[in-house]
Amino acid sequence: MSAKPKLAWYWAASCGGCDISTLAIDDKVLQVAEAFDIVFWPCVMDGKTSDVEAIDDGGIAVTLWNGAVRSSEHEHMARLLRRKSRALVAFGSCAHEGCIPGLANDTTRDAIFAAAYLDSPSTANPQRVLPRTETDVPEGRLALPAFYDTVKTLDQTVPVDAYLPGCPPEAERIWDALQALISGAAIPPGAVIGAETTVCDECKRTRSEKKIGAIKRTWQVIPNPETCLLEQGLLCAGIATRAGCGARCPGVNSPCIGCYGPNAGVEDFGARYLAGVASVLDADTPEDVDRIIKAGIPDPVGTFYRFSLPGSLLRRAARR
Amino acid sequence: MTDHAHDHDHPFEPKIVGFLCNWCSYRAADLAGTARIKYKPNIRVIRLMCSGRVDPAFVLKALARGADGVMVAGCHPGECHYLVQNYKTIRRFQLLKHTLAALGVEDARVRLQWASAAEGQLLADAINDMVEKVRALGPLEWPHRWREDNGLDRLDAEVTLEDARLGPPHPEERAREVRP
Amino acid sequence: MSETPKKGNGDGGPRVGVYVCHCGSNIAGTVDVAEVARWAGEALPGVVVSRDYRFMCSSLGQELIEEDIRQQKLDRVVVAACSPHLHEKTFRRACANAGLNPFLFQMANIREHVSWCSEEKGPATDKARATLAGAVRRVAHQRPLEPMAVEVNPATLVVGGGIAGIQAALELADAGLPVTLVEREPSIGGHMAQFDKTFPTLDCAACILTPRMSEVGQHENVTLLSYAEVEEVKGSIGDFTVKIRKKARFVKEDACTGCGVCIEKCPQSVVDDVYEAGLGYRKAIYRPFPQAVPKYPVIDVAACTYFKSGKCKACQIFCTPGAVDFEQKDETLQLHVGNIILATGYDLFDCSRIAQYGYGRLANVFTSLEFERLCNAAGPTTGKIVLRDGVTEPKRVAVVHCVGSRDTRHHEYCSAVCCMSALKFGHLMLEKTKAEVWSFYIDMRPLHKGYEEFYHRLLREGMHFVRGRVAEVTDAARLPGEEGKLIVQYEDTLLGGQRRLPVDMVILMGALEPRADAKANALKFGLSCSMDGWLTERHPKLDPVATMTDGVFIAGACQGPKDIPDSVAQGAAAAARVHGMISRGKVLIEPVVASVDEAACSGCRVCNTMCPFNAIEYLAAETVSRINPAMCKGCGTCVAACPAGAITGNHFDNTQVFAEIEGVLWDAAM
Amino acid sequence: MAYGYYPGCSLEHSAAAYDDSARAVARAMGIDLVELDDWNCCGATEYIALSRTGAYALIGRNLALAEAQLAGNGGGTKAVLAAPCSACFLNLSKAEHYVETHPDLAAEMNEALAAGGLHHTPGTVEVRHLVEVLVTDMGLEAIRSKVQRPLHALRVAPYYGCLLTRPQIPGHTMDEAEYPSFLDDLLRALGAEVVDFPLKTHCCGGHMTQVSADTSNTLLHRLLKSAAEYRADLIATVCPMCQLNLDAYQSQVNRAYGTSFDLPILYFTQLMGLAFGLDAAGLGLGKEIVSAEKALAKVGVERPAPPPAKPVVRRKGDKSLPMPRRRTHRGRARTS
Repeated sequence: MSAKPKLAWYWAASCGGCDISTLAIDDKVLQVAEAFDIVFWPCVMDGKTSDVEAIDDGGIAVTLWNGAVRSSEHEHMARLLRRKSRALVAFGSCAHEGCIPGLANDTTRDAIFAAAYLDSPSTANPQRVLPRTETDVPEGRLALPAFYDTVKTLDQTVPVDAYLPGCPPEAERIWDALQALISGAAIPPGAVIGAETTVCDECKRTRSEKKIGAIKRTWQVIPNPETCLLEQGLLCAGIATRAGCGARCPGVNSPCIGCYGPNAGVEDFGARYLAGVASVLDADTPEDVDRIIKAGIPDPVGTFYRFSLPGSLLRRAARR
Repeated sequence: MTDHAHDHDHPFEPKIVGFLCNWCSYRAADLAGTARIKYKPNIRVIRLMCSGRVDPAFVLKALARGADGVMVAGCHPGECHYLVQNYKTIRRFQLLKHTLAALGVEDARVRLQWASAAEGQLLADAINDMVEKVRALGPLEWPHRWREDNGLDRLDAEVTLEDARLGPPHPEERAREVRP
Repeated sequence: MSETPKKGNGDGGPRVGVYVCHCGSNIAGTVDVAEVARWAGEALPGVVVSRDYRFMCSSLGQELIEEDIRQQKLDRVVVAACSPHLHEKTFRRACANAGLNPFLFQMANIREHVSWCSEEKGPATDKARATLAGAVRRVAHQRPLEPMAVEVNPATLVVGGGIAGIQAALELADAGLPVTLVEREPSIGGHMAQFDKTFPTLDCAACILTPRMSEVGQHENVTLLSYAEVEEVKGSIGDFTVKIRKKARFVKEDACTGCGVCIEKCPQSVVDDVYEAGLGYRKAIYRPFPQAVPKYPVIDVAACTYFKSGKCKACQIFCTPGAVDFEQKDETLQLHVGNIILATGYDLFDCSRIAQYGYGRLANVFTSLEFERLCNAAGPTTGKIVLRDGVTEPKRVAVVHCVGSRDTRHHEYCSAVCCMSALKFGHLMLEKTKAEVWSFYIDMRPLHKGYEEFYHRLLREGMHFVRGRVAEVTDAARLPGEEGKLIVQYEDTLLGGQRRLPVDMVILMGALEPRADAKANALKFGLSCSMDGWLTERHPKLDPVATMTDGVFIAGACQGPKDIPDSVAQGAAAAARVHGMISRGKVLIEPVVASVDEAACSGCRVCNTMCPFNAIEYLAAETVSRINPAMCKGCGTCVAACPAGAITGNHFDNTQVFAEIEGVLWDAAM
Repeated sequence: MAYGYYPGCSLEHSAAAYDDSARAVARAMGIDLVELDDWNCCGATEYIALSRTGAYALIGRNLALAEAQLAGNGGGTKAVLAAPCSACFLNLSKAEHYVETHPDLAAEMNEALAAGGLHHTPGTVEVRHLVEVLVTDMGLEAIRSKVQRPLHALRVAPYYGCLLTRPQIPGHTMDEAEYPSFLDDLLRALGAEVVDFPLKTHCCGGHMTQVSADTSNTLLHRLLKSAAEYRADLIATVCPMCQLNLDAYQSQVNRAYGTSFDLPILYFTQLMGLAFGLDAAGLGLGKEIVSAEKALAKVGVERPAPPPAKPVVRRKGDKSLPMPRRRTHRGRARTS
């Protein structure tokens, strides 16, 4: 056994983009292998939960966790890896705020199962079989993890030491973090790797006083590349989103969608974003405001909480 | 005591958080008191300088913390002590309502109420009206809506109905690990 | 986020003192104060002292706090008592006395918001607990703040040259302070200049007003800008910048001697809607009235033949000093003042809006203002009280009270002066004519010194009084004796029954209503209007001339219907308030203002349109927005707007409000 | 523009002229009047005082039918129902307002309606008077644009009657309760010379003609006298009851007072029709008792529109004081 500090990766409810983004650090990944003894990385190498269980508590220096917590398996692994790791990092938007998988909190498990196993046109399921936690078969009893009704963020499940926001985190930021780890620098508790201002700070577009008479969908306009997208009536989340990405989307004429989450010290991303947008609507009566909303914001939850529904104050929609 | 068990000894009493502006609505509430106008004790008032200070996050926080309803009150449009700030309140409130509706929060639970410093009675009536409407809707108990306990058992119950061969449900703690 | 610090036993957490007031039985009668205090001591974080006391606002109560601050080393204080609007200052002072920054104090309103509006003790006590819990959680996050001192410019702007404005201007000028008086019309004097006599003493309005007017005109410390309007107001108390548009008179003030030849020679005469209340005529070049101050005439472009046809120029030809100048343009002046007094007065209700009274249709229905002109010796009839034909003397006159006042379809309020004017009219009528005078009133309200006596005098002088509203004034004769008369159809509520009275003349005592442009004006000066449109004072009883905007005061009828003595008193009062500021030299500004954390600000400019007081400026170079604390009024609208969470509102920041939310919901389902 | 149409009993017989002219004018204005199917009497002026339940059931039945047949006809969600008769208009709109504000009354009404298998949801019907529809919804401009034979030279006394504007029920668009002027404006739009009729909202006696001739004669005499004093050629009405009383009992008044009034009483819709150049017969003209022939001879007599008023030139020694001028805005006029 080498004396190198142990590093673990885990992949819960997420798309795999985080792992790909990690590989985007290119050959630097070798330096990581240099510095660490990688004990667990489901996406890259085979490994068993029992191997993790075998490690002493606190035996892992750092675990980089990507993905939201949406099943009893995820929760179990979160607790396990928390116990084993000296530092647990919420890696990427899913672990940080719930991200796209977290939009499931806008509906319910029953609805999701119905869509996936019963109602979808491509499904033939005459016995209406649904996933269940236990099934007896001649060979014995089969078990599946329980599928939760509500997606949780990592820190709603176990204590988290640091966050690496973004969907996915930019390779540069990932490298910043890994470097810090390699250099053995202690991560300040609760640290978020990213800037302490919002995307506008990195955005090159010229901005002036805002007064929005109508909100347009992206397909309705070809935006002027020089001026602020929000001022052109496009919902750009840059005003509320933590900087760190280099304003990539606005840079290519596409509004920011907020994957880096809220700025430092902000508790609810959606609230800040919608407050900012609402404040500059050019309407003074409920009727006029509604007119703008109806025309431009058909899906407020998907708009303001696209990456942060589980991490928001309300966490999910009511079960209808 | 928590709110999710209501019997005739503990009938449901809505908890409403009221964000009142310092100049009109808070004074209206003062006036209601001075005039000994009685109204339902279910509102808990938080004073802000202007309804324009009401950050949508305040409303969400209150709901997330177990409030059954939230009232935002300010000067009548055009009579804002800060001239025009309550127009901004209107804009934010409408967009917030739109979002809350999408999240399934009933309309009557969040209310924007204008009340001038002279309208103690009007504010008292508005509070009574809101308390009754929220009472009719029942407790919101938002915090319980993301607890796992509601859901898991229901899932297994449904499946049991479908297939008698099912064993007893697993408590989530004992759920087996699955190899990656 | 906003977790409240642990119990303050030397572990560095806050040490909170809680004081629950009985307010005699006002609170204790409905709230179990002892229990609330006990509970707070046990259950609420950081509370090291928790007491209940009979009257916290008493000097003993305050000493209690001061002592605990010293003895118990309290660094936070919460008083659960009445509304902060009553005693927040009191307790802040107490804290300051004991060396605790006043902004580390918080008040829980358990009287107006709990005991007085609740019926049962149980729920009231619960509500008091929640309110107190909110305050205690909140206070832990409050931070010490220091008020900001601002120099006060000794110059003052008075807007409106009616009697209230004149009084205010003279008070300050006599105190040796520079005053600029701005008047919209060509002359100062206002409504009072249109009156004949003043009630109840009946001294002639002109005789007492014109000396004050010329005093203003000549005073070394008064700059009089007549025929001018305020266009824009910037800045805040101590240092306002005001833009004023001086409308073109087309008469050079430095050259004009005020001889009046131009007026004589002007061939064009038009109805004078302002000074003569539409009852008399004036020339196209005119001076509202002989004693006008300033004496220079103005040319009414709309009426002037030269401006319409390019011909005439009579006034210029006959003006020996060559003062008439058709080329004159409006000029804009900029002015720096420390304080502003608004005395913009009232409008008379448009009586034609109550169509069944026939004003505008029936020739001999007059408004109160028209009648003032009618009996004014300087008026269109040289004081002869006659019908619209200009010759016939009325034999019977009806005075209708409350036209537009005390009428929910128009103004619910009482116009306060009409009863007395009506009595005055009655007296003048009886004195100058042989006419019978009938007053139709709802309630007779002569409610100042010497007023009731005046009413009795009119009773003796034989004025008839009918208690009841007039249904209609019509010319449709029905009974013998009504032919060719105006018939007043009314209900006599004392005799009980419908009656008809044929008269020759009807006087409508129109309501006093806010200026047509009151709301726009209010916005210009950063004031608010009440529901019915009058400018709102800071406190209806205890601060009647100050407004919510520091450095802007109101006097006279712009604040509500008022008679002359009250207007004068308010003018003087406003001046005294201003004088106080000036002699102090500096004013302290509440430090409850917003500020931008420029590191967190990305310069998105969402906040830039949030501030009606222009306190937020965008620094293009630094690409950040900045807030000028002197101009910030602390509403917090920009704080709620900032999508980056970069703006903080002193004393109402998110941490504090979140903590209070958690507090008031301490018992909620979690 | 479609409206539900509730003609009411009188328009079927005594006031057929009103019905004819109303339909003709509506057609000309592009209004589609859809008669309410199976409507019944509104209870007129007395019934409500005799039996509350009865009266509300009677009116409620019409409201229920309107709700069922006309929902959304005005573009909104409500059913819009136009009534040409002031009594019908008042009963319908008053009832709708009261059941909306008094749930107990609504319950009482619906209990009665249930017997007929009907139900009315308060607040679902909007009741308008025909004159409101024309003045408020269509607008004076639209009316003016249809005029082909201006009624110049015709002096008309506009008679509103007592039921049309009072009480002012929320939703009514009449400008003033006590001394309205919208009918004046309408008639002026037709080119007529409108006299300032002081008794425009006084009572015509209503059913007093059936109960006490003295009373009704007194009331009618007042109206006719005043109109005559103002040298009106005719009186324009908006209500079949007013028309009937003033027209049919004019001779009776003349006998009782020894007067010789000869004032034709026409419906405002008939005058509109004439001004629009519609055929007189189609407007029910000639059905009136006091013949309008003489007065109407003036119609279409071309006469140049009155020249714009010249600025008042005052003769030497003219002492008279100017009349108050129309205010440009509330409050006193400005010098600049």
